Amino acid sequence: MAPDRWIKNPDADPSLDGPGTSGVPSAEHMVRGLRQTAQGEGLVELLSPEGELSSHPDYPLDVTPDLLKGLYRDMVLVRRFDREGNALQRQGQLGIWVPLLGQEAAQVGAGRAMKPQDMAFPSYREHGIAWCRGIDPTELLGIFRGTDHGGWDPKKNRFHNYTIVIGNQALNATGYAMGQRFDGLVGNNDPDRDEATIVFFGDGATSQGDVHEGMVYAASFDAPVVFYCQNNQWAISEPVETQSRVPLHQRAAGYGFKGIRVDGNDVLACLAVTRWALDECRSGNGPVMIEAFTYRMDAHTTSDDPTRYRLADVTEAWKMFDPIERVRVHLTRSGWADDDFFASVQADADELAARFRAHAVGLETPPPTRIFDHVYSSPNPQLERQEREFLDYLEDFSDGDGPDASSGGASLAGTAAGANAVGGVL
Amino acid sequence: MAPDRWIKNPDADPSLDGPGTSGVPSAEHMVRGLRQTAQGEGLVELLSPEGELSSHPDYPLDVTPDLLKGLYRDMVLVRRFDREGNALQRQGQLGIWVPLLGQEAAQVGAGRAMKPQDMAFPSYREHGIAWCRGIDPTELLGIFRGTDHGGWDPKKNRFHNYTIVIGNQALNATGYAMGQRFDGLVGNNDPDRDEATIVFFGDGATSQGDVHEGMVYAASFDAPVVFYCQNNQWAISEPVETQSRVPLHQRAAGYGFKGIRVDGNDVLACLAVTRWALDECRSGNGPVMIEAFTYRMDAHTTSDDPTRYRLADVTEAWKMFDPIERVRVHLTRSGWADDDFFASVQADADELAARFRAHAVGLETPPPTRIFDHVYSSPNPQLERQEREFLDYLEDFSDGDGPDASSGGASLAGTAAGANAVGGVL
Amino acid sequence: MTTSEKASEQTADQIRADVAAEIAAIAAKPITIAKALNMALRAAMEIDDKVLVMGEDVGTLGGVFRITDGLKKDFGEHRVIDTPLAEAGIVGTGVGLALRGYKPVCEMQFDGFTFPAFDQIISQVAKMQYRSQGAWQMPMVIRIPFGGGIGAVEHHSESPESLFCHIAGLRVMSPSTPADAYWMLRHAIELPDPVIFFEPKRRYWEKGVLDTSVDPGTIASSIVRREGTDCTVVSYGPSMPTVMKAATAAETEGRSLEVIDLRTLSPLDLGPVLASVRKTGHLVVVSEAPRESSITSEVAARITEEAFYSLAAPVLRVAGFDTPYPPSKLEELYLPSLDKILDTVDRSLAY
Amino acid sequence: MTTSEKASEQTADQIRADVAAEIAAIAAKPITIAKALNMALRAAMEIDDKVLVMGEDVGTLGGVFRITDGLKKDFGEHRVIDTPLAEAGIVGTGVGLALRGYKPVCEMQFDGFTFPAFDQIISQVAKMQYRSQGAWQMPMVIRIPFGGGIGAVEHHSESPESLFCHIAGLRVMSPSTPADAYWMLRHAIELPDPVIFFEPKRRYWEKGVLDTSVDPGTIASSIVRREGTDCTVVSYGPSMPTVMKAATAAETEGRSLEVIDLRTLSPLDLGPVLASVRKTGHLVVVSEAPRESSITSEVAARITEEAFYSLAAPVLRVAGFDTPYPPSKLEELYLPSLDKILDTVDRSLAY
Ligand SMILES: Cc1ncc(C[n+]2csc(CCOP(=O)(O)OP(=O)(O)O)c2C)c(N)n1
Ligand SMILES: Cc1ncc(C[n+]2csc(CCOP(=O)(O)OP(=O)(O)O)c2C)c(N)n1
Ligand SMILES: [Mg+2]
Ligand SMILES: [Mg+2]
Repeated sequence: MAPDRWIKNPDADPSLDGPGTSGVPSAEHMVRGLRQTAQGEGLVELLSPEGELSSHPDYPLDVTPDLLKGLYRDMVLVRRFDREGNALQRQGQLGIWVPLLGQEAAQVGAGRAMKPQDMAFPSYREHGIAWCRGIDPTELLGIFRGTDHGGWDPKKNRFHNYTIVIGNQALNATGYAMGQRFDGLVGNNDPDRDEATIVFFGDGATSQGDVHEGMVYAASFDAPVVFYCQNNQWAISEPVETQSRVPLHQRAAGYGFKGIRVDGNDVLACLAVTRWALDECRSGNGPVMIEAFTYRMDAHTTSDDPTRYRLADVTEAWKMFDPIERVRVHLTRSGWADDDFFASVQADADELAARFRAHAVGLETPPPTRIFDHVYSSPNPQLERQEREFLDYLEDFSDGDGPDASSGGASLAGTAAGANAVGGVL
Repeated sequence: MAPDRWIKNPDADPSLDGPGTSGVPSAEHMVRGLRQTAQGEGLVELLSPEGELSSHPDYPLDVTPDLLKGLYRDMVLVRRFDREGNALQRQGQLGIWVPLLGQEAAQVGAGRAMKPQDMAFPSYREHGIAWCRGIDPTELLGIFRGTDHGGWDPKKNRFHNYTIVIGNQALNATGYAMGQRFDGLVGNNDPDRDEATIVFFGDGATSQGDVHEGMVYAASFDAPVVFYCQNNQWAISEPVETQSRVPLHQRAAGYGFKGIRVDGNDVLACLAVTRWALDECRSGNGPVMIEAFTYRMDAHTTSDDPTRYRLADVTEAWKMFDPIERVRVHLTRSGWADDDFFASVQADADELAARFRAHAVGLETPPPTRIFDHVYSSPNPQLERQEREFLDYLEDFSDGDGPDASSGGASLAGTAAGANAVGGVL
Repeated sequence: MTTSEKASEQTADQIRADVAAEIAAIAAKPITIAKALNMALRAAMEIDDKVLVMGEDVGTLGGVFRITDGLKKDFGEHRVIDTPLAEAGIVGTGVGLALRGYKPVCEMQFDGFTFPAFDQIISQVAKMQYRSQGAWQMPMVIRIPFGGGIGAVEHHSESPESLFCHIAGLRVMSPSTPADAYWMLRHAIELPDPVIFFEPKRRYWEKGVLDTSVDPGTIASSIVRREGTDCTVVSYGPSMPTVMKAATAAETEGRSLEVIDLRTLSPLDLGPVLASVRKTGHLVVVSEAPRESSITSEVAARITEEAFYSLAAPVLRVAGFDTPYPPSKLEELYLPSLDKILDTVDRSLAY
Repeated sequence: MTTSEKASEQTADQIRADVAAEIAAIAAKPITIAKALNMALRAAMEIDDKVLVMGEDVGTLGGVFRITDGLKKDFGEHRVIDTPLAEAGIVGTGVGLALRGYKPVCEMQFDGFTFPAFDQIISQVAKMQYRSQGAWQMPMVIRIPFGGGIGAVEHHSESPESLFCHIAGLRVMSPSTPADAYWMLRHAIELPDPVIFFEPKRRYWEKGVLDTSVDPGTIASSIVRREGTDCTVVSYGPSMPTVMKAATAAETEGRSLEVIDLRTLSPLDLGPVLASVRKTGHLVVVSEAPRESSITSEVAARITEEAFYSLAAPVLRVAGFDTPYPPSKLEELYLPSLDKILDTVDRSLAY
């Protein structure tokens, strides 16, 4: 007889397994999924959804008014430009936007835990980490407007390019962290110089071989890397239980390092746990895995339609756990912040949004030569020839109307809507 | 401060980390590696190295004289033809042989735990599983003589082709097991009809993304598959600690299923645990992972030279845990077997070896048309044309000496030795 | 044949008839490629309950392009499987299911996300029949929405078909019309060989009429789409409509182009191309894929070898540049266009 | 330049001088390709302590082909790294190390085991410079022992170079002599671009003399290995010795072959091939790799396009069949051979 603990869904309704399953998951299905991942060892929490502050013996944090006000401001501004990104896409100014709504605490907490010398490897939703690393939000826009595959200097701010192929960055980050160790910048008891790396990925990504191999390598080489999984419960339309029977942070133990589950909507807990984890790494005790338990409040991307696969009432229920609201409540109730503070944050946010919008609208299409730039570090005859021939070809048309660059000709008009609708699927 | 438990090598000699590390691991290095993987939760053991029988509450086994004698015969015969494979390679009759020496119990135990309706996915060292599945050992020879990529009917005996790309078969087996479940042949409380799958891989393979994804999928789809890892401590020259800080069976918990570590040199324990695991799977409680803790007593393959990377005295030490000897001791001491029995097994073994050798020597090179067979299920003009032209070309030479088929011409003679030396690297 | 086998035979016939009726009913009005693919999957699943659909988001969501829309609802979650997010897993478990007697139709969500599965495709999918000397078959389809022109971010607009054409043991196909999408996918699912099925995602919403009088034996062969005398233009998949428009435009300039749709990219069926080139003496090959070591190189090399004396000009190519796919605002410059094609035809005729 | 920088500059110069002396000392006696590669790694590691070697069994064992023999002993386990058994991991962590300023030289144990790393190679290695508009460079070498003829089991004899030639952003190289092995690997390690370095494993034990007067600017360019007038034969890597022997044999039959070694397979340097074909009017391309959508297709297509009027015959190919690599007892039939090459040259000249 098998102990129950590794039986999936002991109380599963067998009818759910049959071919008659309805295409839309039932409310119970959803709730079961949530419960399953939510249960298990408790979340680390420092600021409750009701705004109550507590402390945790393992993850101490000196919570000052300035700290909390700073985090509040970060979250409000990040949310503000995130919402602007959505709006810009709706208005046709961006091809796609990847919203982070609901994940502000998970990102700002982790982002503010980093030291300048630390390195971050984001996936594609980490606008809040970008913000904390000092990337100007406008620098994120090129990718989403289709003028760029990058847009910021990944070295200067130690914030790597967005990685779209799910899981790839887990290995790249591990390699980078191995380099930090090979450079002798780990374990010197010098927290201002010793380094660590943090890599961001989603619940869905945990299934990819690359994330596994990242953990294997990190363990094998004692790499100072924090595997930061934002479990937002969904990989596009798939609930996290498609990826795992058990809470994701439990994976870490299988590799012989520590896994922690934190309330991803609690910015203080995210900050404290991530800071602890980064410090562990920089002092030579890495790697560490963190599962930030949160919820994707918006669509996967602006191309996605979540009404097809999840119930609005579950999303509604998650509003009670809003990451910003609990901070606002605490700031207000404790008297740490007054109306002026909130008003000025709001003003900053609106100003940022306006600047963000203006930049997006003004972003220009790069010249045709950009197609050929930086394929290699130096020119080569084969590509130079293709470029020259292409520019000559464009030149030939420069007197007239220009070439018909449309690969679909006139009839494409009819499908433009369709093409737009998917233009952004990520 | 991090609890020690996830710190690797807390007592590591830091000098081992420096660039001055000698190319050959020290005895302490080896022993530390062994200790590290050997410790942790105890091995399941039913027959001690000294031949003492015991029982285990979770893995009951009715140990009859016939059972033990049968297992003994299996192991002796398997070892005998394995040794013959080595000899044949040394004599130039095979391009390579992959020895299983030391892993007879891990394989015979698992192989004999299978029911006829179960399916096995081997890697490339599972000659003992092949034996238990009723594959004639001679059918294994084509691969190693270079006359075939397969050699047996994988459907008839439910023993899949050898898989050489490390880890691939973990996913293929999981898919097969998903099919067993989709076929409704799992969880009917009918042990004679309900099915399970078992997949074999090594300690090194656990690092591959495919093995991870196999476990993710198996957990997600409740696939009736046993992940059977023969931890023989080595992946060619790399000790298991390169792959993991902690015992490998602990991985399973991270996916939410059971992982068991068994003494891989104890055929009874391997049989009992594997039978239990397969039964769990067939009754719907899969997957299960088993780590059979054993030792690769011979080289990785006949092309390998283990003196370059491991100390003979460690291998010597492992002889005390020989999987066959402890059975012989128990059979003798208990009076379950007499000299006649041992002599007849030896005679069978020698006869098998002779037949094995004769078959190897007699294996002929297939006709040139074989190059073109079964690329697709039906002929296609492109390939037919290549074949026709090639046969015409061969035909042109048929009057004279035949074409100079040597791709290297005369000078290859000088490198033949070199080529042979690597001919078999796996 | 036992009675029960006969009975299920009859049921199968019945199902086939139903499916045929369904098709006939809608054959009159034009449908999109997306709809045609959806119908093909549905029909295949109705006829053969060993056919499975698997991939990321193919179930409840119906796929990010909605190609599998409604299938989970009707066939259940064991036949329309939302898999964990791991492409090697999709293909690798697909292999196992195929060994078990299923016919998995795996979806890769985008061209650029196929590569995690590349090892399974090369090492297992392509070689299983060869390795086992036919003891195993590999009746598997891997659907890949491919190509650019949809204004997407990186990795979502690639044309990796040439990589698969280089791998023996795989069949590689790409339809360019709704009718072909339907019948070629049906055919691909029925084949005992693995098929990499490249779907022209940019054309998912282009419409056409389903032809019901199709010969399954030739549905995946190269086909002359338009007859002409001056120059042959060969293409496939997403570039086909552009090529057809170029041919129309050329006509107004007094040039008669013969257009051929390859449909199957590997193993190639170059018979119609050879016949055409023997007539026109000129050949232009059009594809979005980068040029180097590609399907367009192969067509050029083979046709030159086999029709050397017929060619009045070298085979010219309109292809992607040997660069990564550029940011989408530049993609219309990168892709084969009507003018690029006409320009290249001119260059060929000027020889 | 600070004093400490100057000091380390001087030390670097000193090291460079030492390395040069080392080479000069052994330049007289012939060494094997294997030894040349080992020396190149050693020299690169001595000169630049950012150079790392990583892969399966490359450390204590020195690699299954002993190419990294002795390096771990001399440079330590942080510079010669035995990695866990996972190729995506080798390349993926290599990418991260490259971002960190290291120059990883990754070893894939065999050609057939490269594919688990294919996704990282295509999606990260090849595209990092393009994606970041040069903010990152990708100074990485991936060494792959490739090709058949060693009597090995499946997956150990493949020639997948064409797949990499199709991927923009990668440089693909293959040496055919000990001198090239040495200098091309040195060059590859110094390049800021990623290089897929295909080593002709069947030729590891062939010997030659290290040429010390090498121009780094052209070391990876195509080179005429033998001058001739009747027919040009182009090849690379493991087939080169066969081609050279064919040329010698052809001479006794009164045929003068011009032999060109490509050395870099992507981006192609076809200048010398064009010049040669303009002279001979005949071209045969030789490679073990399967024919379809391959490097040989590309050479044929490009040369035909650029030298159409010079060609007296179509470009012909001696290549692997479009099948998986056969069991090793059949491999000598599969591989390009002296007679296949001569036969094909005859066919070309008969046009
Ligand atoms: C290798 C790969 N496969 C598929 C995709 C398409 N895709 C983009 S995002 C996504 C879901 C990711 O889910 P998760 O990891 O939970 O991250 P989240 O989007 O929720 O932040 C998928 C399937 C991809 N980008 N890369
Ligand atoms: C993907 C892949 N990489 C590398 C190899 C080369 N190789 C063959 S066996 C082996 C070691 C395997 O070790 P382990 O998994 O422990 O199995 P064992 O050989 O010890 O039974 C390696 C690296 C391979 N076959 N496949
Ligand atoms: Mg998610
Ligand atoms: Mg092992």
